[in-house]
Amino acid sequence: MATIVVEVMLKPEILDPQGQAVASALPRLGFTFAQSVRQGKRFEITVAGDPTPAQLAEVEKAAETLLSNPVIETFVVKVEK
Amino acid sequence: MATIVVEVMLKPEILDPQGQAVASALPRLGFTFAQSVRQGKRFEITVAGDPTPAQLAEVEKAAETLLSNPVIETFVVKVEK
Amino acid sequence: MSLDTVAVATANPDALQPYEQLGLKADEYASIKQILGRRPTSSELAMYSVMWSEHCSYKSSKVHLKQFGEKAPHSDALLVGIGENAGVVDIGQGYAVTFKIESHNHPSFVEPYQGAATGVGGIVRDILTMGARPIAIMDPLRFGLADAKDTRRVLPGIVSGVGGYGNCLGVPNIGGEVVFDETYAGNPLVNALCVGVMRHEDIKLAKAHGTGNLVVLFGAKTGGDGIGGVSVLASETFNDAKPTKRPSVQVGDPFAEKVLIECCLEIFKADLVVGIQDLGGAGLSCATSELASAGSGGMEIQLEKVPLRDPSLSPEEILMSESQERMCAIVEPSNIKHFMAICKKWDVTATVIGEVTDGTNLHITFNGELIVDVPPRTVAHDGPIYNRPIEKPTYIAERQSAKINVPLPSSPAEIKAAVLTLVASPNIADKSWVTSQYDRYVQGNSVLSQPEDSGMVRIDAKTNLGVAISTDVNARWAYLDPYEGAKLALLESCRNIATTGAKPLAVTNCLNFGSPEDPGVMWQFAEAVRGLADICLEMGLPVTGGNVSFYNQTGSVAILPTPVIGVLGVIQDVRTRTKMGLAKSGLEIYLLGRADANLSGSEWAYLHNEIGNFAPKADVAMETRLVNLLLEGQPLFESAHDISNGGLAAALTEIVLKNKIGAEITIDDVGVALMSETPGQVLIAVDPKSSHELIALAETHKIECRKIGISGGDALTINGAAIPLAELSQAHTETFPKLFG
Amino acid sequence: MRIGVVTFPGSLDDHSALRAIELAGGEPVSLFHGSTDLKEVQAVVLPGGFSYGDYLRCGAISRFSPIMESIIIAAEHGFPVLGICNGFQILCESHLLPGALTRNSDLHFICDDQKVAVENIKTPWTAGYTQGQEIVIPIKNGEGSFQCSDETLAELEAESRVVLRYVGKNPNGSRNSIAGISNKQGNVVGVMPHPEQAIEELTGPGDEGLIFFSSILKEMVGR
Ligand SMILES: Nc1ncnc2c1ncn2[C@@H]1O[C@H](COP(=O)(O)OP(=O)(O)O)[C@@H](O)[C@H]1O
Ligand SMILES: [Mg+2]
Repeated sequence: MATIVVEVMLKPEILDPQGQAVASALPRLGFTFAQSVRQGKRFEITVAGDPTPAQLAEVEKAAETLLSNPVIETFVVKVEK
Repeated sequence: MATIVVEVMLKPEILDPQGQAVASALPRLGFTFAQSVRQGKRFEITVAGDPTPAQLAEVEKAAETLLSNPVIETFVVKVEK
Repeated sequence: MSLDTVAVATANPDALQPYEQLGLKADEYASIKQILGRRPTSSELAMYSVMWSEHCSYKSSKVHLKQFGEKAPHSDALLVGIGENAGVVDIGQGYAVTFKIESHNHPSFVEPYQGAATGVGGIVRDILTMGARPIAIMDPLRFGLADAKDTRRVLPGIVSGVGGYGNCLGVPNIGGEVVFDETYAGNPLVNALCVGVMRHEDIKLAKAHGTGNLVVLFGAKTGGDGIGGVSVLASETFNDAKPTKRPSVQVGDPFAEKVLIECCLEIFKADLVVGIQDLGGAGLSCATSELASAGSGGMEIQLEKVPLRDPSLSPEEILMSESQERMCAIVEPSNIKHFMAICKKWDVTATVIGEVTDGTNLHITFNGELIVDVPPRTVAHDGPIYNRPIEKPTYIAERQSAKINVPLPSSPAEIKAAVLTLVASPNIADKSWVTSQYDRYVQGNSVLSQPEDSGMVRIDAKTNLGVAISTDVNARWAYLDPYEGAKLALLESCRNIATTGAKPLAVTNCLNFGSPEDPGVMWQFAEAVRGLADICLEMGLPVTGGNVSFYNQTGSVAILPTPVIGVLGVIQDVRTRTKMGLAKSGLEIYLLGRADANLSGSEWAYLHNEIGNFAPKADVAMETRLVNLLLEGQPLFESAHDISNGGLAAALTEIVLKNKIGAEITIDDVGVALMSETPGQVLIAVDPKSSHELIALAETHKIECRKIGISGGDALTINGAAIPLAELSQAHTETFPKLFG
Repeated sequence: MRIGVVTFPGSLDDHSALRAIELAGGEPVSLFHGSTDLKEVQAVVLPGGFSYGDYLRCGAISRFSPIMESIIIAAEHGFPVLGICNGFQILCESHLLPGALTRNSDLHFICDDQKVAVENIKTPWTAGYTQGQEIVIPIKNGEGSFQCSDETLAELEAESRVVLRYVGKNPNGSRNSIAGISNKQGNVVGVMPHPEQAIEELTGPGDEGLIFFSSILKEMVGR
């Protein structure tokens, strides 16, 4: 069993109201480390056994069609453990 | 400039309707790889320069108090170059 | 990086400019040169190109729209007419109401959620700009076939976008439409209507008056949204060919808009602005040129002061950016501190970016260099005007000679089957899958909302004054006959308003059509506008504003001509409103009006792949009498429901399912009676004690009035065909969940 | 009787809550999130809405506002607090109430007339109802699914702290169909449905929500 992770983020040029809300809340709570914050999604997909290249290609396709909206988002596929 | 990433996931025992919706949409689209899917959040925080240990401790604190809700979520802090 | 300044433009008169890529014709470019006496700078070119676009300049529609002024009926209620961000009408007791409908069609096809969301955001800002608190939203929507794959992408996205933005804003959604037709595949229509209310003295206009007054930009920071086309300037003018990344989609931030609303309302209350304009299409170019040209003309803007979300924006792009949730106000210097304090309270970014001058031109500088020097009127109002070729399309004659053959039910078994089929069809089916995603309760004043005939909101909790709004059009009638179709749409809207107990007062419209470069489409448009102007004059209702959306077509196939008409009505006491659902057993059910055998444009014909030949003719005299009857008879009515899409069959289904109280109906010529959509019919339920009064009233107003049944039981029974409510309800309600999950 | 209603940036149902208090016969007092001043109110309502856009998690940012500092301290000393919808979410985020509100199981915003049973009439906000009374009030939220650990759930049930429970179909996947809960002492109550939108027949599904507001006024007279 392994976990394939798909990370989906808004393209950098797209407005991210959620990230903005966090970025402006942080200093109000005394946290000053952030120059900017972007918020995205993380999908953890459990697959049986070690992911095969074919499976990973499938995940890429799923990430492109279902998990992300290519009009406004980008994604990365990673295998964990 | 570096990016600190905070990954927030629902605790395994908490119902995740979004992950479930993805899990049941995948086979409808012909994707059969997933045994289960969980959906979480990913925050990319841009900081000036290399993050110091003090800064990372701050981020941990922010993750615990603001970015996640410990009642239902867990989080991980990572540094990405 | 070298700036294309006025000095540079003067020194290099022959530099090549990408005017065609920006959508300008050669003669349009030439006339800009003539206006300025030189070639435009790239910033000026950007401004002219977008302000002279179809969307902003109404260049193809203007010659037709002017009928709304020429044929305008006299109206004491009209406080602000066409030309401002939205029209304003007087509803009495010192209240003024502003309302307008706009389209956001194409962006909603590209990215349904954000397209619809920013459409709602835009119309709400238009209403806010007038000085009003937004109090209600409606969303007339059109989609391709319900079971088409792309509709499954587009519809849920649009619905959650409308809801996502409106719900977060706290403006109740009280009505709209969901209509399917194959011509809308690839061209979904997202029209959004907003209503706002204010006191008469609080009306604000988009005018920049008073030398020395400050120009303040406030709200969200400016990003690269909506400037796709203009990026060409950056690469053409400066030779470093690398085009920067610009968003293809605008993202809405409803929270930013919510605080902007509260911030503006507090600013209005303190009377701190001389003029105000929202930033919508064409962004700062539009706001500054419109404010200046409506005022004395002179304005000076320091563009580098504009707060940016994306620091890489060029001056041309800053001018063009259509970033959402921004406003531009003219503020006297003595009020600026107070203004800024209110912005700070609401955490709204506000920046003085310039001032009103005593000159005649709009001057825009960037780090001290003059990049724009134009008479603002030439940008905002003196755009090109086209008298586009018009030609009656050949399909009209083809349709008119077509024989249509639609089977009509007559036996009980046929009646039951026909009703169940009809009410399950996507156009007639229950829409609560859509409407339950919209907050209809927020603000606490929603008296009526979907699925009632009109939405109704209380304006004053003490006096119970209220307004009702309805939007309508049967686009198939508009297709068969755009002139009659537009008239019928307005009449239907009026009937809906009157059915709930309100008196029609004013009109807005959103004219959705195909390409104006197609003479046939232009004919449809011209006919629809002529029809609307005529009917408004005949009904004595002013058009207070509206919107035109062209180019809704795929290849050479245009959408059905879709002139969505919104009518606003006033009700003195909202407690007297009439609902549609049968309230109890034992009520007598009457039918006002009578169906004829013309099924053209009806849903029943559509289900048999027929569209028909002739649209019904609008009978203004009869409809006026009907409206008067409805308003006078209101105290008698236990319930009332207009008959439109789906005819009597759909209307009966709706009134029995609302409160799950059945009815026993007997009617002659049952097939036509059930399925024809002949305008001018209304279902009324009255207590038997009041029936003679109703009949007498109908006689007075010369409206046909027949008793067709009685309420009660747990079935809808029509001429012996008993349809259990549970079965009827299942057919009516399961369509949307099945289609869209 | 002064009852406060807090306006956070993005609050939407604050005006309706103020009006409900007035209709019930109380003196509504508007409170602003940016101040710690409770203006001598005797109870406070955290209204519905989308404070801070609900962007991070519903209520997550509002919870840190200055007014909440005062409310948290007061609530721990028995001060009555009612959180409605977003207000309930803020109370959970503040840990004044256990559990959390998460995405509705069908992932849609739901606006509907909802039947709920009042299962705890010992709170100052529900004392005017009868035990088990079924009322219809609107729900309108996207994240109203109540979730908590098994222990918390057992504790809530054992201590009869479930204030409202959905009747009929569970609309959003809430555990045990929970629509509202209270803290141990009962002074802090959070409900997902909107009693303040059911205060008159004309504009709501009915007027059965008004009793929340008349209850608190009656309870406070006794103190
Ligand atoms: N179909 C129409 N009927 C009446 N008025 C219209 C119509 N289309 C546009 N208008 C009016 O013309 C004016 C156009 O101004 P503009 O500021 O360009 O509108 P918008 O805010 O929609 O871009 C507005 O007052 C608008 O109400
Ligand atoms: Mg406008």
